[in-house]
Amino acid sequence: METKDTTQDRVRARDAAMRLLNRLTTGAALSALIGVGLFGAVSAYTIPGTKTSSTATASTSATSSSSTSSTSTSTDASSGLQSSTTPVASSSSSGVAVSGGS
Amino acid sequence: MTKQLELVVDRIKCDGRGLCAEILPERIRLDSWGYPIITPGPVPEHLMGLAQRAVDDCPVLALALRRAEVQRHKTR
Amino acid sequence: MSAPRLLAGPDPSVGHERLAAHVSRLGPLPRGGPALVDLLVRTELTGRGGAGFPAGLKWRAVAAASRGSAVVVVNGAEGEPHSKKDRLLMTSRPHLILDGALLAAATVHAKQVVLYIGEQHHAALRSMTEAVAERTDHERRLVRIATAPARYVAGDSSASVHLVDAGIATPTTTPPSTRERGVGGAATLVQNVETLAHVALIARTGTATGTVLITVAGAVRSPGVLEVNVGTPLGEAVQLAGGPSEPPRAVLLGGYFGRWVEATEAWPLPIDPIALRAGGLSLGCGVIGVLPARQCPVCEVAGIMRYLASESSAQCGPCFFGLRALADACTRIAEGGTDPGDLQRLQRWSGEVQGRGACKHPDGAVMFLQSAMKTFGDDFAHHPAHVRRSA
Amino acid sequence: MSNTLLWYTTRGAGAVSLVLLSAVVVLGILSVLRVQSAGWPRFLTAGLHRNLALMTLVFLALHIVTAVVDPFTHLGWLTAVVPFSSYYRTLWLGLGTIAFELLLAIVLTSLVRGFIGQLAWRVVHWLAYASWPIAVVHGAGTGTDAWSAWLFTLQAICVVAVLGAIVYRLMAGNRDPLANARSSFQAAVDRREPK
Repeated sequence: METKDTTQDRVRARDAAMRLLNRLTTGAALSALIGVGLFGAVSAYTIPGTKTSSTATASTSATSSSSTSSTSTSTDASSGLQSSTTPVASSSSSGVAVSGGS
Repeated sequence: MTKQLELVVDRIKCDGRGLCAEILPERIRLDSWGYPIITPGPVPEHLMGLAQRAVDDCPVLALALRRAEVQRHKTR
Repeated sequence: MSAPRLLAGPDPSVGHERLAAHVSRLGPLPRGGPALVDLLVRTELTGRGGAGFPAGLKWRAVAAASRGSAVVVVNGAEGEPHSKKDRLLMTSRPHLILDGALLAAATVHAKQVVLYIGEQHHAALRSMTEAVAERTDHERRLVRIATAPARYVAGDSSASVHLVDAGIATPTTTPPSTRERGVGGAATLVQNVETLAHVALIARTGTATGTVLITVAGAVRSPGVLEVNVGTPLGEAVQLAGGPSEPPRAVLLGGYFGRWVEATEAWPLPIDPIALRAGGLSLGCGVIGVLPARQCPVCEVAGIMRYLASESSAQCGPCFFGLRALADACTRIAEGGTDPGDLQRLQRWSGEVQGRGACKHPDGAVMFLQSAMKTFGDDFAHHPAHVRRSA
Repeated sequence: MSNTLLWYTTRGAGAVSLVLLSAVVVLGILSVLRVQSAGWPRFLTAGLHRNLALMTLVFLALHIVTAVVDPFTHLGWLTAVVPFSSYYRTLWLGLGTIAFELLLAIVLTSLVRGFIGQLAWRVVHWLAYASWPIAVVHGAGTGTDAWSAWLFTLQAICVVAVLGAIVYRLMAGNRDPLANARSSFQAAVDRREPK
């Protein structure tokens, strides 16, 4: 019940937490930016059939991420599931661009 | 003359979340039950930013910055 | 005794004085207006609900903020447990109260008068309702009745406005004060029934009534309501109530938001709202409670603190939790004996509670406790454990 | 800028937005629950909640702008504003538009909370519980690879996190220590005419 902390202690705690908040926010922003590249690249690999050339476009970011094993397994899974949609791919590419993955 | 602002809390709105005391310990401490005790008087200029932040971050909008009372004597 | 008294005329016990009798005894109602405000300021009439605010200043403030649409709330909630004077006035002299209310309405340019009466005061409600029915069409249209829940905080002026506005008798945050923004957002004059009755006489005579209504309660032979001259020594008032029924210990002056005074120090005190205030005391709502020497003051204080804690409207944390903590600590001392830690906690928590509610409920309770700890310092410091009183 | 790069950016930004939005919802619930610990004061939860909410808007803007400017789409700006106006995947895109607009309303009202008042702000803020699931459905229903393992995993994590937080909130009850006493007192002094 009694507040043993002095005002000084609480000011220090506040400042530390403010710094932590800034670091976490910056970290989240950087992670989010990387995430856009990563998820974009992953989706480039996992969409079957369409845009073989596009893989090259995204390859700079994709190569770094392709090292993760989960990406390669998901490629198999999606290609299996996506087989039925493949014929639509060429026409849907525009639609996908709008709706893709939000 | 610079505008003198002081912190006031709406006791009925306040439900003791305690964010204000975390953000501005220089002027706000919590009582034995977690409700803010505010140092009376105008907020010094160098704390205005944090004071405004405490006002903005109050989850129930119970804290406000008001023009300081002209009266010199403080009842409490 | 030159000036007329509130309870002059027929015996109050016979009930409500009819309008015809009232007018023939006192004459017609004079006009309200700025001159009346000056008169109230000059006669130094103070509010008789408990806060003791100067009536003239309050009327002036409401009149200034009125813009022709003010509201007058006649406060007859009387939630103070031992007070009975407002009820007696409402049941015996309803037209005196209505006169004061109508004068107030004319003076502050009000278009509405609300009679705010405790719903448990059945006789008062009946009497006031009948009195309104005796008035002219114009006056009847102006006046309506709202019932106050039987809770301590329902008598707070912001609670009365909240009930009239929203139907819930809980206090609201001030500022804005009800004087500036009350019923429906209009400037509102909330005034105790006794205060308005005094106005009705002052407006007719041009002089102060010089009397005050008190309720003598506790260890006296015939407890009840008395009208005494301002300045009457407290001991004399107690004698008028039949005198102490057993050796007295102390007097609680002003009800549960009042102050404790040792009996010997209390008897010479003048019953005068302004003089008492100057001495750091308060007549409050006019309750004079006599505590017998046989009774343990600590146990008495603990009981009243528990009551006041239970009457917090639980809107403000410091009031709700603080008063509960204070009452619990008092109860621990009363039942388990003095603990130095609890005495310290009582002091610290009192400081943390005071001034930290939307209304004055926590302040009143803390002042009551502070005065008790000062007057009964030895009793608090050396209270034995497990006292079982056979009273 | 290559069209395909735009397209991948749309998808990447969409996925990131979902993660951010879910984090914002979880942080909002943790705020209400008054979560704190040594080194983690309550204002940190609230500050992160706000910062990430603003960040979500930025990435949603990226998501929407790259989608609309993609020359392959021919959707136009109307789709971004008017729900169900898209010729393609009308339902799924329409849901995305609705989720975005709800979120925009929540953020904008939060920025002007002091002016509109706590009650109006609260009412709008409850729309978060509509915006988030609509966004999830939009993400799950749209895109050719919606059910690919990676996106499915991502969505599953988000759904579990938010649902977990909601369940926690429901079980924790009202964290305002005055709530019960206050409502019972108010009930005792309530003299409103029964309608």
